[in-house]
Amino acid sequence: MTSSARACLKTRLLMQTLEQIKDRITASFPDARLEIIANGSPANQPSLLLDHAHARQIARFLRDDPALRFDYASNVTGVDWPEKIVKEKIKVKKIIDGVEKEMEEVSDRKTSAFLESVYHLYSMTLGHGPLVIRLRTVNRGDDVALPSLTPVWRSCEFQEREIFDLFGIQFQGHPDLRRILMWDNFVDHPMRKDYVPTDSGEVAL
Amino acid sequence: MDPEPQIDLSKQGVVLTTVEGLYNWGRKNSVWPLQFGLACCAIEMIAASMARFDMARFGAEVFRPSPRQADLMIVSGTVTKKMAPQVVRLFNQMPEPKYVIAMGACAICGGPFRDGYNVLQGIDLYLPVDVYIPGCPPRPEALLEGLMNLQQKIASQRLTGPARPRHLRQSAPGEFTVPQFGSHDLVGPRLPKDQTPDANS
Amino acid sequence: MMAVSDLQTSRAGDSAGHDLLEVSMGPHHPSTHGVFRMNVVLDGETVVKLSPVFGYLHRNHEKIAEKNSYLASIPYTDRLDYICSMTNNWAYVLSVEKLTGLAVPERAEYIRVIVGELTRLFNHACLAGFLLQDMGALGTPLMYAFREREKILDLFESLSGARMMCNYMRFGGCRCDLPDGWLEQAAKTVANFDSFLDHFEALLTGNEIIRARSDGVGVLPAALAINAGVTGPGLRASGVNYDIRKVDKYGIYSRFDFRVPLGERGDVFDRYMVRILEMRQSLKILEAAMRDIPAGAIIDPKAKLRNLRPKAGEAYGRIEGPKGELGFYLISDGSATPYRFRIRPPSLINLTVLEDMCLGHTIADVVIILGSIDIVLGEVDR
Amino acid sequence: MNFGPYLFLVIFGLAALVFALSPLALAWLWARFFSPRKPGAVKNAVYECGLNAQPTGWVQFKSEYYLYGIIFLIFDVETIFLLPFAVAFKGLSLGACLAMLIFILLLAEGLVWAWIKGVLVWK
Repeated sequence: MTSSARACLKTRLLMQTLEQIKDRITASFPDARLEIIANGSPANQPSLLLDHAHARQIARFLRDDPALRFDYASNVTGVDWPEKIVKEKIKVKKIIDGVEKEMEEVSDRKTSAFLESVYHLYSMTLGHGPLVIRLRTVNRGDDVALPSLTPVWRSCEFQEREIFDLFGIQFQGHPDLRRILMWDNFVDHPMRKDYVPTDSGEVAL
Repeated sequence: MDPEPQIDLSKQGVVLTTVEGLYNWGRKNSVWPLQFGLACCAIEMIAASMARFDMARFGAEVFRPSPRQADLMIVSGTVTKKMAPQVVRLFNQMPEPKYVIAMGACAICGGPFRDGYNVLQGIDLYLPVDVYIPGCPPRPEALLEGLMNLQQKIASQRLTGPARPRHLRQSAPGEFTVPQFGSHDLVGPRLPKDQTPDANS
Repeated sequence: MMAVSDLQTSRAGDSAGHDLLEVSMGPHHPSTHGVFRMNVVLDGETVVKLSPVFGYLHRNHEKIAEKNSYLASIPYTDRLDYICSMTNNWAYVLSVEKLTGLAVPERAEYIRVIVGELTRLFNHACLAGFLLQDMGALGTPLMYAFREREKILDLFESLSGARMMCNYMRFGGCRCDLPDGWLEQAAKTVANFDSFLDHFEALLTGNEIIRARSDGVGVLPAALAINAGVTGPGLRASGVNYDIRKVDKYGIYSRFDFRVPLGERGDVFDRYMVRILEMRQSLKILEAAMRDIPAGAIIDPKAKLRNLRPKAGEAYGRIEGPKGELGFYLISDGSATPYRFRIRPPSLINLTVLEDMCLGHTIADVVIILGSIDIVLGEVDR
Repeated sequence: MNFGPYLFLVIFGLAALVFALSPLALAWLWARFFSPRKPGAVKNAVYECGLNAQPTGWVQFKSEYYLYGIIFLIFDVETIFLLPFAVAFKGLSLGACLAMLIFILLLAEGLVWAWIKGVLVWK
């Protein structure tokens, strides 16, 4: 029973509670659209996708609810999901000569392109975590706004500024949204997958 | 001056030297580096100045925080594009004669972070470098050896004649252009390739 | 006191009969522990506004890691917090093991605890040395701290081949076994580290200049510390009992009994004292770990290193690094290179509260408060 | 030709002058022949941690600093006067001691007044 197995056990306790947490949230925010996103790796850290309208109230609820007390936003990450053509086998039910059979069909599907910010929440008072919540923008082009969670957890201040600097997500309600790493009149967002660095005129070795 | 009589005489306590020899001997044994650490190589530079590797044996343990009192800039660590204007401005604000040691792979050519979008691929794009010390980070002994190379270079500099160093030639530029921040990358002329720090040494 | 928000630039309104001076403790400054910059607005000598500026050492770890294989990123983690390379390796390797579900043999776990705690020892010793250098004790404490650091670096060099950039841990264990005689040498170093600590404390802790300069300076209340995500000794100095070795019980830390020192006031002296006490607890862990380290394999034989292709998914692994919670968030899409490689930098997030701690203090205290937070720019700017 | 007791003073003065000025003259000659002057805009700019210095130096300072400095100067000068008094202390008459006492007390009273006025605290 080595470390990673034990870690999975501990997070598994949270696993069941993720449904409970989701139900708890929908209990107090009935019209919030929540979605549990599975996580393929054995790390057993599924995440909860929030919608923009209720994001900040749900975040404040997660922090202040006595049973949850997620008072520590440990890590805020920006992720760029550009458009991809995905070849998928879809199980299609077809009626073939009277018998309903499941057929596998390969079709390529364009995934929707969006930018995402992922929050890993822990509770210092109750000691459990991580609860992973995700916020997704509408698209990667003109509408890249997300509600900022810095008013709820101040630890997101610099990390959200870094996501704005490197990915270009506009965090609404952030007290001081400026570039943090690149110089001020830099215009690109270098961590996006489709960023082409300027060729520095240097002969490649 | 052929060295044999010099050595015999110095055995009897008589020192024969030239003005140039005296001038360079004084300068090479009191090289004051600028307190200027960028990244991991700076920790190795501090370790070199501590008790175990003891840079004081070479007279170079006095790290001057202000560029006005320093003669050597050890560029120890990755020079990013956001830091490059400051590095060049600091070098310009140092009084002549001044030297640059590019310590570590990052200062030489960008090192492991060469294809980073914010990393300058070597400080010799903007500054004339006198000694390159490879390594990531170079061991303190390697830094000391680089310092000895610099001392040999200082000792061999001539005061007069066409081969005298940059700071003694009125024609050589006294200042290096500071790069500016563009909207995509650094803008501004770079050091012309043919301008090696010192034509002769 | 003037409200900070209605402050303009340097020629601000001189309501108190004099101007405010805006000075930048810029990228090149002896007290900023590297290329970190603070724009400080001063009312006479008192700090009225302080805004940190980052990015002067942004070396794009995360962009380069997206082009590297999982194995090739290990040497890059050495250069994140370039003082504690072993604990950076451990954090990255732990999160890859979470991503792939790899198990780690017993001996490797013990070796990881030993080198991790050795790293914590000389990181805290160097921090005390640099903090005293900021207070004006030029050289002496730093010389002591670096002398001890050199002894531990010799151990790391004989173990991994390199002094600072060890590149020692692999997914599922460690790269090579302990050379013979290494454990005895390490036990000797740990044994006289205790007497070094007594000398160090005799020189520093009771010194009234240090008490005068650090008592009640840069107080960080516990609630603000939690909300601002401060972790590590800075958080425990404010009295919050949160040590990831106890919370997550990663590795085999649950087998060692060590106490977590807590401060009361959360000022500069508490942050210094918590680190000294943590060093003593690390010595206890080291003695226990070196006593009952088992023999056996040091790497999981079926751990694929070169062409590691974890299943599509994500994992966030974290450890209690000397500077705070160091975490790696990896998203893999099944290919040999990570889709997203995120590093949770404890130094950067601990700096969120730098302005709150410095308001109202003089500029000489700003230097000490920054020194007590213990930042390394390689990790702040990544 | 007897120049009386002051000749050695003149020689001593001249030697001191030469001793002081000769390195300066040497340095000036060296600079003129060997190392040419190359002033530059960036080289002569104000050093501000590597950044472009905005000229904010001319700022009205707090007046308390000025008063603090003046008070220090007064007591610094006072110690100069006390020096001969302390050296010749044994051979002095009562009147001289009284006069010196008045001098010291006057200054002490000034310090007490400044202390009460709160000039020494500038927080």
